[in-house]
Amino acid sequence: MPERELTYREAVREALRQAMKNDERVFLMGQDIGVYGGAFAVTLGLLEEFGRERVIDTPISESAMIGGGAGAALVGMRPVLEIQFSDFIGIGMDQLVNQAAKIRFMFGGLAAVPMVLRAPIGCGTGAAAQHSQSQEAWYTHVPGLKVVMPSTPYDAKGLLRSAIEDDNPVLFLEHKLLYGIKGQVPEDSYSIPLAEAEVKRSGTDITVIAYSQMVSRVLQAAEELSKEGIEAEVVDVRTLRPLDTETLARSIGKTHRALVAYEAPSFGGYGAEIASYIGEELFDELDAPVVRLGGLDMPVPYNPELERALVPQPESIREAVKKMLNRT
Amino acid sequence: MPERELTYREAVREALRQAMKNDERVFLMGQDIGVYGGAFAVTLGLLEEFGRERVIDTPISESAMIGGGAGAALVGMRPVLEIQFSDFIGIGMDQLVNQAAKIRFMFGGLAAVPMVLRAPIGCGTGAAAQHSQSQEAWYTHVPGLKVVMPSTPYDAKGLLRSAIEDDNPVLFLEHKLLYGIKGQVPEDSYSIPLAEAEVKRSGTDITVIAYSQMVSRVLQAAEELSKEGIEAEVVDVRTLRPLDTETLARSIGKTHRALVAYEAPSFGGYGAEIASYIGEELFDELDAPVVRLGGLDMPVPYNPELERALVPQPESIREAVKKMLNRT
Amino acid sequence: MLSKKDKLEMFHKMLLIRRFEEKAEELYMEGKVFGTFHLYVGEEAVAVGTCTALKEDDYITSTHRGHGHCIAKGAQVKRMMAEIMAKDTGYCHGVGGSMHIADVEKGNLGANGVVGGGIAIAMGAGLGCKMQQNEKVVACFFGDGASNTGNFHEAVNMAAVLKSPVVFVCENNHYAMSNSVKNAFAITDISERAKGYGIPGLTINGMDVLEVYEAAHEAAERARRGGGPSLLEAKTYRYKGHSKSDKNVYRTKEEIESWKKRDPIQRFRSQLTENGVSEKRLREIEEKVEAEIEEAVRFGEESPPPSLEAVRRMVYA
Amino acid sequence: MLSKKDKLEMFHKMLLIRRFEEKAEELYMEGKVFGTFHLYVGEEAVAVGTCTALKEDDYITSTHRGHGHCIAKGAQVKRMMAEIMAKDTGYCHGVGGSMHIADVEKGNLGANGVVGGGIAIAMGAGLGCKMQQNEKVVACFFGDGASNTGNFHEAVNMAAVLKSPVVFVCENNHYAMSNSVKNAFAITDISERAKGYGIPGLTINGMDVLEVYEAAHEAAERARRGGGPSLLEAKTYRYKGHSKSDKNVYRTKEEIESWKKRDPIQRFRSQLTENGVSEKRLREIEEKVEAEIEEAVRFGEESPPPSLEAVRRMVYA
Ligand SMILES: Cc1ncc(C[n+]2csc(CCOP(=O)(O)OP(=O)(O)O)c2C)c(N)n1
Ligand SMILES: Cc1ncc(C[n+]2csc(CCOP(=O)(O)OP(=O)(O)O)c2C)c(N)n1
Ligand SMILES: [Mg+2]
Ligand SMILES: [Mg+2]
Repeated sequence: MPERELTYREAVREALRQAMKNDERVFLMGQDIGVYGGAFAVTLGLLEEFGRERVIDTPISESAMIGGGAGAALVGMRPVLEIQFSDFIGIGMDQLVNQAAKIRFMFGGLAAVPMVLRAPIGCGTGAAAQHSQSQEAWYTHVPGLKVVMPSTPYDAKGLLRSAIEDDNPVLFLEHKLLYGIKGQVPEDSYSIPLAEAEVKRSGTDITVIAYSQMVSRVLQAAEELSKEGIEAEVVDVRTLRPLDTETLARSIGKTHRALVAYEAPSFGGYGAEIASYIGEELFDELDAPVVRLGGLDMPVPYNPELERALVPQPESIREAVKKMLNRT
Repeated sequence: MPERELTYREAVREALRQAMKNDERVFLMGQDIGVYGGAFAVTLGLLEEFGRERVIDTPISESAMIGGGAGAALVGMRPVLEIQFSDFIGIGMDQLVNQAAKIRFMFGGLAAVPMVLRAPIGCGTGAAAQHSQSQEAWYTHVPGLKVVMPSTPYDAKGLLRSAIEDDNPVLFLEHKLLYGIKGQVPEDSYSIPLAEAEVKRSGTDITVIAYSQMVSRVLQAAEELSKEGIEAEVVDVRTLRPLDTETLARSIGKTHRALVAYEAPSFGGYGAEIASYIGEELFDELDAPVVRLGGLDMPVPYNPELERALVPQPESIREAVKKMLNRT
Repeated sequence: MLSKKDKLEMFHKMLLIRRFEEKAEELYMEGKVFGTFHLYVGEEAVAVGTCTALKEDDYITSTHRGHGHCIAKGAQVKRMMAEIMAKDTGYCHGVGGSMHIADVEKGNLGANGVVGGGIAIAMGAGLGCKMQQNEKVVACFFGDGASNTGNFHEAVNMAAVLKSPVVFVCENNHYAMSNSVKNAFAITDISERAKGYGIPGLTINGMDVLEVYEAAHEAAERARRGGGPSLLEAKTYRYKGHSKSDKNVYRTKEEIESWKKRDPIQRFRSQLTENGVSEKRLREIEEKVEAEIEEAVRFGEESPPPSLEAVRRMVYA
Repeated sequence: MLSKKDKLEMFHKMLLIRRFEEKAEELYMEGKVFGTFHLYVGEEAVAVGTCTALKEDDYITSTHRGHGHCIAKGAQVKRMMAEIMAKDTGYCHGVGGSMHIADVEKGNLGANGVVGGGIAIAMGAGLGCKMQQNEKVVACFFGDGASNTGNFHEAVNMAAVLKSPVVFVCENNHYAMSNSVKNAFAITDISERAKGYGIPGLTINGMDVLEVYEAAHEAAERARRGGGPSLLEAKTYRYKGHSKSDKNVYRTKEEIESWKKRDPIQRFRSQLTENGVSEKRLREIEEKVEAEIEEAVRFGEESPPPSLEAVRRMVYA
């Protein structure tokens, strides 16, 4: 397949466009996704291409939009919803968790709710406490949902196709700082299976587990550590629910050490699931405790220096690895 | 202080009554909490005692009620809200997390939101998927909130007083199956500090960590294990956020084994936080992996046998302990 | 125009609902039905009037008080009975129970344990129908209490601006659990709210099945023609407590009795008699209903429970 | 009745808002202000008219477009400037930023990054005042877009039934980001929705500060006397893009120009001149505003940033 460089934003857009071309049941709903192209310009041009019937600007009514997505899915459509900032999913939390995620189960397995909810997550843009969160831990704790958080343009395109083709409600969370990054992306449509982690860098000394934007910081730290003779293996889980535990087991079977890096507040974060899985199932493989390196335990502050200090950065990841290897 | 036997329900009610007598800023808001006495009869009689101004029946508007609580707190009141089933907190999730929990921080520490949100949690009543959940993991991941889940009438009364006197938003989650259980409770008002776990049973072979309704199942399992010569120490964390890690450390320093039992779906549950804390900070103390025994990974089914099979029971807790001690 | 046959079928359904509910209550007392449920006794005209105005493949969304909607939309009472008995032959394989009965094949997109929870689903289902250009409409049932949820507001407005073909049917039975509409609203007619969304609003007598039918029919056909949603408010009353544990402390016996005098089934029965339907014909229907209910109980009792393995596979498609 | 002094203070505040916003934009271009912010230029009459109708210790709740409300309620521009520069001397110690400026001492219960997020807070604050019998009222600002959130519906209805002393002020600037009210509503006047809650509703000219003042004053005094909430809809317009990254593709230059001709500051200035205020007096005010803004920038620039240790302690009381 011919490849070319696309931004993450463009990769997401291309996956949307191809899905819409390919399946007329797919449609988009969200705020300002039409002529405005979305708050992060992801859907730019899709209104022109597909018209107002399939690119629907809604009033500011997150709860009705999420529940509405479930309703449309129930009658055979495949909605792809955009919430302008993932922070506002909470407004429709009940519709997402008590309706969309549970309908199939409550109906005895006799219905399906194929819908995707896309939303930008994360801090780093100076948008403060209500526009910068990473609340993936909430969603990963909900049976009935799937949760995907791609780290590269290539992964974003392939995983979004799988998410749209999946017959369950899927949360597709895009880190704001990723939108502008570039990578090679094939022109044709392709899919990456949900629940497949990927080793983004091979190494022997330690496994560093991450997802979304944190992957690039971990990779950067790994390159620097390599200069100091430490070879970190970097596992990008990509799909947080269901989690690909096999890839984790394989990697830790090799390195015997694991660090989990994530942006959300450390306490109660998704990293705890990974860490406790490893601690429980791979205990005998471990040469050292599994360490979590999450965000500080506070909302995201506006001040940009503090905002940076809040979450793991390449330096702090490097430090954490070295400490685990007693190399500080 | 004179003591007598009260049900958990009565203990909660007494704490509410004493707080309202003691501080006129305290008032109650919720659905059907007045003449009906609340869906679980907790507030029965309080309308008669304190009048409609302080025992406010609201329309079915969870989001406005939670946000309204924050607003009243901001101007100097101390609201205690009741959500009829904790499952519906999701409707006001944004007001709880993005407003109540963050206001103090966003305002630079210059405001306080002293409010308590009480709600019944848990399964076991045949109320199916939307009326039976345990979503404490969501709330424990929110900086700015405190989360309390008492397991006995005595704890409920003392912890509720602390929650009401606390200057932060506190979630106070009451398991439905506990409302009818009885225990000794002093008449006078007393408080139990938030963030103090309690060893509910001493033991030497293993630490079993639990909270809320699960504590009694764990204690029951422990008694049976004792007959087989296994002495389990049972730690009731009581306050989930902030977590009393010292008590955990002390116990595991003695037993060198830890099992975490909880009702919520295992994956991504609060037990993961406890397990990864232990795995990371107490690694060298551990003689075996920390095991999580959570609920099955599905919504709560209506059928009562399946509902029972969903969550840890005394038998499965006993089995899990014996397996960890290689005694099966 | 309703034929005589249509009307007899309406009578049949109203009665079937009434007897289903009475039987469910009996079974609950006997411990054969579990959990919580909410009886529709007294409100039968709303479900039956509305669903009669729909086509077979139109959709509805229902509520925690959903047995009536379900039967009105054509469900089999035996599979409903099996469901509330938590059996594998129930509509949800015994996994959903009373508050989650759904019958997607017959267009019932599910009862709902969350008050107001189905309103957005109805809006979206309507949107789906509109996109599929299948001329289907959605009737969305919800209570007076649900009219004060944010979902009501967001979904009705969104339906209005997107012209989703929905008939919003507010079942104003004057109470949300113990809360009287007098405490929950500063208005007397909930249909008044339609003005705020720019859609037609109408208050109707929910104890009169023909009046409900007429209003629902007009609203449904309007929606079907692309005219967008409407809001109907059917004033009605529940005879029984809110749920099993209700002691009715919030209302008087006199009030309950005064509504029972307006009983929708009695009323319709008299109308049918006046219109020349023989007492014998009506008795036959009554007997048929008894037989259906008995058969349903037998079916439920003889059915096996679901297995855990099967149920675990129901979480994901 | 407003005195001449009052009116000059209103003029002063409107101008201070305008210049604050223009300066903030400049600073953003220079990289001295970060993140996102939303400018109030064009809407000054709404905040100033409303807040002039309040007493000093009354409360307001504000929005993402909150600088104007903040200034109108009496905030110091230097502490606002310091806040958007992320400095420790800002209203939130540089932790909140533009979208979270609060000034509880002056009764400003905070800007809000969540559209509709402050409406329930206002309702509850009003309830608190009512219980404290302190005769304070709350003015609650929100946009046309916010009127379609569930919180609007739940909170306005709850305020109505609980008689919470709130003046709900809908700033209808005709767009929610790019979404025209024509697409988001099937009605023309949002004040129409008051009927659904049984409270007074009024649409007013939001470009006329005196008209806003009159309406807000009446509504506030009504609330203060125990008469419950009202809904005011002020029709207005934002001159600037929604936020920094807006290319204005959703509206025409002509439309923007036509609204600028109705500029609230120009209008009020002419009225003042007609009422005999000398050009000199107005110039003095204009100069004073310039000086205040310059002083604010200087203050912000010279202030230190917050420390991480201090900020970590702000999470819990
Ligand atoms: C969101 C939500 N809040 C509270 C409840 C508890 N609850 C169940 S039914 C009910 C009353 C509903 O009143 P209404 O909508 O008028 O329906 P009705 O029961 O009268 O048919 C309440 C409060 C719930 N199920 N969902
Ligand atoms: C709940 C929520 N949804 C979406 C957004 C993103 N957003 C910020 S401002 C805005 C438009 C708000 O419109 P309106 O209420 O009319 O206020 P205006 O900006 O016009 O003053 C949107 C969609 C948000 N902040 N909160
Ligand atoms: Mg009702
Ligand atoms: Mg607007």
